Amino acid sequence: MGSFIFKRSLQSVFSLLVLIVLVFFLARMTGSPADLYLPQDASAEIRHQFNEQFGFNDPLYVQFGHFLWGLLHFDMGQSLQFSRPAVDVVLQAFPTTLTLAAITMPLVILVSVITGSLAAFRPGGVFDRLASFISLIGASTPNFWVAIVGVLVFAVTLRVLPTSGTGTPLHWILPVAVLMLRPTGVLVQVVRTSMMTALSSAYIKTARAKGVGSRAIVFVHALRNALLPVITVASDQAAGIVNGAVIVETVFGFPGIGKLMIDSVMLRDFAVIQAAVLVTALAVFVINIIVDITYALVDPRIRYS
Amino acid sequence: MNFWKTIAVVTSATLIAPLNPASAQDATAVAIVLPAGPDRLDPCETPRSVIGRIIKQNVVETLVELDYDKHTTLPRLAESWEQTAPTEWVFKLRQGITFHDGTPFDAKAVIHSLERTNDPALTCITRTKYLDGTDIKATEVDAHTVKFATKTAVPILPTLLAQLTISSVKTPKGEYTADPIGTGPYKFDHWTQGENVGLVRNDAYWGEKPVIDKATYVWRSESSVAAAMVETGEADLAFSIAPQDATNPETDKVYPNSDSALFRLSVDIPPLNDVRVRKAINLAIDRQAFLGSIISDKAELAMQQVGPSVLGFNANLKPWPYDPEQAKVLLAEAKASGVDVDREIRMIGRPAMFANSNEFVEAAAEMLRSVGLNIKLDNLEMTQWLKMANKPFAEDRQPNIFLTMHDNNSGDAAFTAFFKYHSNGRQSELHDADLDALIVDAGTQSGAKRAEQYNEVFRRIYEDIVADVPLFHMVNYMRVGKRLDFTPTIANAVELQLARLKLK
Amino acid sequence: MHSSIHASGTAEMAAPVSLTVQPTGSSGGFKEILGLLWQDKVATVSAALLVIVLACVLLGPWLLADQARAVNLMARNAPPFSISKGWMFFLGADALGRSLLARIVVASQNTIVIAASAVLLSMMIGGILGLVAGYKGGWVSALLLRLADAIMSFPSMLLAVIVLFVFDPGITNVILVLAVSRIPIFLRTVRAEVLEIKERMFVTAARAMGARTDRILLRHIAPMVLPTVINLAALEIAFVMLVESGLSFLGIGIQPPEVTWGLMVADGRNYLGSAWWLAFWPGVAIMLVTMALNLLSNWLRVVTDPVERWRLQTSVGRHD
Amino acid sequence: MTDQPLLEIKNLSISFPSRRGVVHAVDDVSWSVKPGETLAILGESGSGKSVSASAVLDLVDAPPAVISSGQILYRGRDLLKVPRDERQAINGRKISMIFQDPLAALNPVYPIGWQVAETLRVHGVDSKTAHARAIELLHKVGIDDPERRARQYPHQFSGGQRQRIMIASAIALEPDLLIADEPTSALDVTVQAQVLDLLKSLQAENGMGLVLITHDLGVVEKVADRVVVMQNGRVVETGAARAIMTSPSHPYTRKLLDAMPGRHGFETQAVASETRRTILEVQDVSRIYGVQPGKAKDAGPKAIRAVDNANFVLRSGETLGIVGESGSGKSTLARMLLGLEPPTSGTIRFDGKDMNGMSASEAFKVRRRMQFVFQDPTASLNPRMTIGQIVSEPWAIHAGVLPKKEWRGRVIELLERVGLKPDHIDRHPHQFSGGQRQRIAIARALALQPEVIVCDEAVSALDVSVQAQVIDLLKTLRRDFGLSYIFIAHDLALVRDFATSVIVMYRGQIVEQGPTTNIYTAPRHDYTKRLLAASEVHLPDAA
Repeated sequence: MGSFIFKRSLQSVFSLLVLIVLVFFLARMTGSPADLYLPQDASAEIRHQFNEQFGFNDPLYVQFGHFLWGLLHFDMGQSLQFSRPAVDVVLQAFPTTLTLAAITMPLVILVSVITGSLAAFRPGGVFDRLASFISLIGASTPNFWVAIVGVLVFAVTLRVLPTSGTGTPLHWILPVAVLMLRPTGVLVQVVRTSMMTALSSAYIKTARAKGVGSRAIVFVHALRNALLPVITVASDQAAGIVNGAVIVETVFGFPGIGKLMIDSVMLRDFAVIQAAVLVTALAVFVINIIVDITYALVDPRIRYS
Repeated sequence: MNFWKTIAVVTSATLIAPLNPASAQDATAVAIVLPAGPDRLDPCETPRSVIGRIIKQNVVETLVELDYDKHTTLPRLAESWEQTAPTEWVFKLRQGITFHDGTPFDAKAVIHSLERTNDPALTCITRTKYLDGTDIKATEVDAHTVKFATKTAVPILPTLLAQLTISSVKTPKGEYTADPIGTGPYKFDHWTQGENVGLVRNDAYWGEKPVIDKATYVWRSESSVAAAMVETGEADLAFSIAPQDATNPETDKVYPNSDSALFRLSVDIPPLNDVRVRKAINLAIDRQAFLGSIISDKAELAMQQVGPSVLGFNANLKPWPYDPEQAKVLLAEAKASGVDVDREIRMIGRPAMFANSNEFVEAAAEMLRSVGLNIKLDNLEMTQWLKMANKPFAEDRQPNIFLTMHDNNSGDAAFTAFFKYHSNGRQSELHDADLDALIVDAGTQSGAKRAEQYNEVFRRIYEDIVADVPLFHMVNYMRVGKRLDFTPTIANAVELQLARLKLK
Repeated sequence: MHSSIHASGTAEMAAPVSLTVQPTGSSGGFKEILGLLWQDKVATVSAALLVIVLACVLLGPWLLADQARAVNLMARNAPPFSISKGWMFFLGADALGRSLLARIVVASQNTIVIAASAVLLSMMIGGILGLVAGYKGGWVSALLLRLADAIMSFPSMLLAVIVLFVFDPGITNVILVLAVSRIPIFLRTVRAEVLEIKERMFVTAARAMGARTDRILLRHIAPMVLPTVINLAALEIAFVMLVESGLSFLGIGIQPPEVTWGLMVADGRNYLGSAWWLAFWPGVAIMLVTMALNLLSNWLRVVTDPVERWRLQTSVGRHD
Repeated sequence: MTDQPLLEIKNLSISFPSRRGVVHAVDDVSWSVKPGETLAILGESGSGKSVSASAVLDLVDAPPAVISSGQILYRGRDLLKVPRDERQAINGRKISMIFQDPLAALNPVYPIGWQVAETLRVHGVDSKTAHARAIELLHKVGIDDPERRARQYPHQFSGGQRQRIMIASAIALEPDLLIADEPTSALDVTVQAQVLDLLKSLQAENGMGLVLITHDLGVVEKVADRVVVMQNGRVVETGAARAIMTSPSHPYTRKLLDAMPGRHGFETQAVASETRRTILEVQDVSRIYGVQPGKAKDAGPKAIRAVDNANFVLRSGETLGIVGESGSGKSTLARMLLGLEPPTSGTIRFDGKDMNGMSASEAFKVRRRMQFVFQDPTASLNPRMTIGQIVSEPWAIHAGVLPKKEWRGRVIELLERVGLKPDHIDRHPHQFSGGQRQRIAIARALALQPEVIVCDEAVSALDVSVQAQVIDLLKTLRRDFGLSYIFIAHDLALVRDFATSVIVMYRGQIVEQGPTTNIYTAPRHDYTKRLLAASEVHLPDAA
């Protein structure tokens, strides 16, 4: 297992390098930040000074060299907007998004496993049809729309939840619910299909011949076998949760990395973009390793060497 | 709201006993919702509204304060001032004031603040926008008297100094601070990145003791959410909400925000080089129809790029009538004399320039099409938009109708006229030698003469040259919670003096 | 009328049964497919809806472009279900008083073209790369997978924002960036399927006959992977429409005067408190298309599989 | 007590409404079993032999299945009228069941000890006791080192061991009745015997009733007291095992007995064939996994020698039987002959030319002369292609053999040649039975008019009566086209009346080879003897 993690890490270093190069050059192609940070009537001299100060007058390859050199020293550069080390800015925002994801994903898995399993138990039944219908709606509704409607309904009209912001656990209900929407919609379908395959396996017959009750058949015998594809899709959804976070954080005023990234692109804060992409990519990499380990835990036939 | 009420009733049946999540606020504490959060809380950046709205005149104060109504300046940290020579001003400072950190407010603090702001290591906006080019230096006359010297005569020096905030000598030079230390009625308490900023009352304040003892600033980019926060009592004041969210006349108050929207025309490029075409465009846009629909009915029709609160505003200009027939006539005339009026003209907007700006440009483009112009609409992202706004202009650009919004909250037309209309102005399409001379001359004048000269500048641009399509002087809606007694003014475009908030 | 058959050895008796029931026994055929479609009411409704949408895509802008553009500030935010302003305003009007119905019809073109081309593009590229990665293995597969990892760990929303800042947010660029960000999904899915299918006996059989790699990939493996890919594509189309909408929400993405359903929802969200219909109808359009595509792709999965189709066909025979 | 049946099925009918009409899987079936008795239910695939037994344990999904009439009496009580939870309490405790494929029937993700103990736990035994008892049971069924192995997972066991584990789980609560559904069909012949012995000894120990569902007359002959023969959902004959095996009364039973392989004497037609041309020559061929081709010497002691130093020749018109159990290396050998994998060392010569040293185009040409038929006809035919496309694929690959416009006609000829109808050409493989599918595969193999056909377990997956038909077809083709076969099987009986010479493989090595008669009448190697003993059937020749 140790050597497997080492191998995976090496592979990921390659992916991260590709990503960094990509982000570095793509970001710089979006244009110079000088005009955004200086008043529109700033003099040419001031603009030159600004570019000189942040190294934007250097040729790209020199900038890239500086960047790589800094990276070797764990220095991702200064944030233009916050005038602080970019890593600090990112690491301050990251926990919020991480918490958001850490609450959302287990709930998504719980809800979709239960719903999907029950739907698979009686395929074509009322519950199955209803679950399919609702999950498809969940997977096809714009989440910002749901977010704003959620605020209008639960905060303004019903006054049961706060509109936005962080603070109490109540503040997390709406954002988490909105963030759950799409992953749950997708995952319910996956669980259902996968469970149907598992439930038609021969070992289910064996369990029934032994006298095992139907609840144990579904949740003990079939579920664990059905989990592999579920884990795969769930990990993809987890990796993609930043996309949803961008919107949820924007609507609910959450100080997370999703909103920070988008704001940084808008403000051409290259150092923060780079640091944020790197941190999220690392998180995705960790998720992938956890997933690989989970595979082995769930299915004893999978062994890594 | 009926639709959501129906849904709400259905959903509420499934919910347990409702609880009231609105944080029980201290009676004298307020929460304020801004449209965007600050990136740094440096005193030298207060002209940027994201920063100024929080700390300007609350935490850090200026020597001079602007009076927008009377187009004049009022003393704040300075008791008085006089111009001792064309390039020299002497300011007497108020005595007995200390900063929040206990250091005294004196000439040294003023000099320190000015030097810090002018430090090229920082790109303080107070320097880059206001002080740049004046080469301003301060010297200590005595502990409470400062002498300012400039390279050339700057008749509006007090107006410029209204932008310079004074902070403690302990504020480090050469680097930005996130811990502003001023003399104001409120002390900076905390800033949680991305989340909120807190201020607390400074009980040692030199002036009148304000009612509010604590203020928390949060930010929400979604107008509907910001409005909802005040409605539910989670916040007391939403700085700026969209017109469609300002549905409650009791709480939603309008104030001019010193922004003026306008279409700049590329006057050198055919067919826009023909004055008849430019006039036709002005005639074809039904400005009045926008008011009360997608633009607030409190916005005012604009005839120039500065608003009435700015010295130099010409009150005598008459708005263009909406007359599409006349526009068609003018276009036909132009066509008859060989102008290629059918050439494609780009109309350029920028998303979210102001509330509903996307809808505005779409509708405006339609109006121009209906008089027969060939309009292609493009909405550009900020950087691309800036590239088109600023010189150097692309060699081969198409004729364009370029939506800009100009924000002059300094109270003086100088910050508009040169930049927008002088041949050397960075965003100027014009190169009219007479106009250039007039603008330069106006800048050296002061008082009534200055206003008169600028009036002439704007008249020429509007009536003679028809350089652009002035649209509206914009307004913002502020939602003020029921607890508060407050009426916003144009000053709130860049600041919100907590001391002026009163409780009902 | 039930034909009573004695214990079929599911396989042993199968042939004679199909002989009596479906004497022609020919596969394919447009009429036959239509017949199968008619059998499944859900699929029929889905297909009908998609045909309507397709008609809107093809004809909408041609028929209704003017109505969709005509600004009428007097009819601003006119509520739905009223025909006092004519049928065009049955779904209400938007903030500029334009008919929502007309706009939804016209916007279908951009919406569907963007979603379909982005998904088609990522499906083709991801599919081919997945075939290669799965069948070849080795360093080619490793390289492709690492590149896919790189793209996957780059939040697609951010990638889109950056790219659309570099290039202008025209339809082509939106399509390209969405396609690129979804390639890894197809690559991985196809690769995983290929890994399994290439071990099947009929592939071994083809190899033993001396078939070249291209023949094995295209004739034997690709058709087996296709149903999974189509199902995935149906879900992806929804995803792409939503991302595109999300981009509009952030103020990037497609810009007016171009219009998509996603943009309409994003713009309409400003009026959720006062005029819910602005964001509601285009949202419904997205939802309906997504559902129809999913249901139809499930049905398609069944009919493209000869085993499953035969089951359906024999039941047609019962009505003869 | 012995006269009182333990379980009695009376006039049971079960049907499945399907889209193509109601299928009567079980039609008015009756049988019974007494304590201590072994009842065999004999039938081929689709005869409904499993369905009635599954109904006893409530394993038939109803709906969709409809149990339209009849009774299932367990100790006089009709199980069909017992509520579901009570039946659950009977399952595993009073009546238990084991299945054909133990790998699929064991849950892959739980340790086997846990699975054996589960039977006990669901019937109220606390988990600690259950675990201890599970280890005893595993020991009892012959699993070595049960404490350690109880923590292992099904994939870590061999086929025979898995079936033992299944049995341990089934007998955990000493049930009255054990239903075994094809318990040995997936196992090697030598292992089959061991598992049957285990079942018999357990039965002797606690006197349980045993219902054995099988298609294998050999199994019936070895263990059954009484036999029920089923065909197409109906019982065609019932009686004492010996009586039915010796004097079957129903024609179907007779047909089954007659179709048993190895009952028609030896293939002698081509024994003396030293003069015939040598087509294929295998010389010192080894296949070692984990070692580069040509570097056999690098193989360490741990390297897996799938095929170890094989030598033999195939002459024209000959049929070479290669017999061995799973893991013997016979399939690897076949793959090397077909060029699907290279030998690690040694040479394979086709018509005198080294296949390994050939250029790609030469190798391509050789493929034309050597075709194949694989074990599982369902898997080896692409389910998405029509029969026409499948049979003509060799011509598509080997361009220039036959012009495209003649394909269809030639396919029809081939189909008729293998006993199929011309209008089958546009169908898909799933519309055919197993035997028909294998005929399609044979037609495809014939398309290029090859000299050699490699049949890898080509009839193992088929019912006995169908096996016989397919072998008859192969014989006819051998005669008509002068084909040579390499016929790989796991059962000696199968090649007895078909092969001209036989190779016996064991753990990668050829342990014995020679003319068929010699192998059967005078086996020299112990393993050959064991194989022969396992497949022995003590019956008078029916023909």
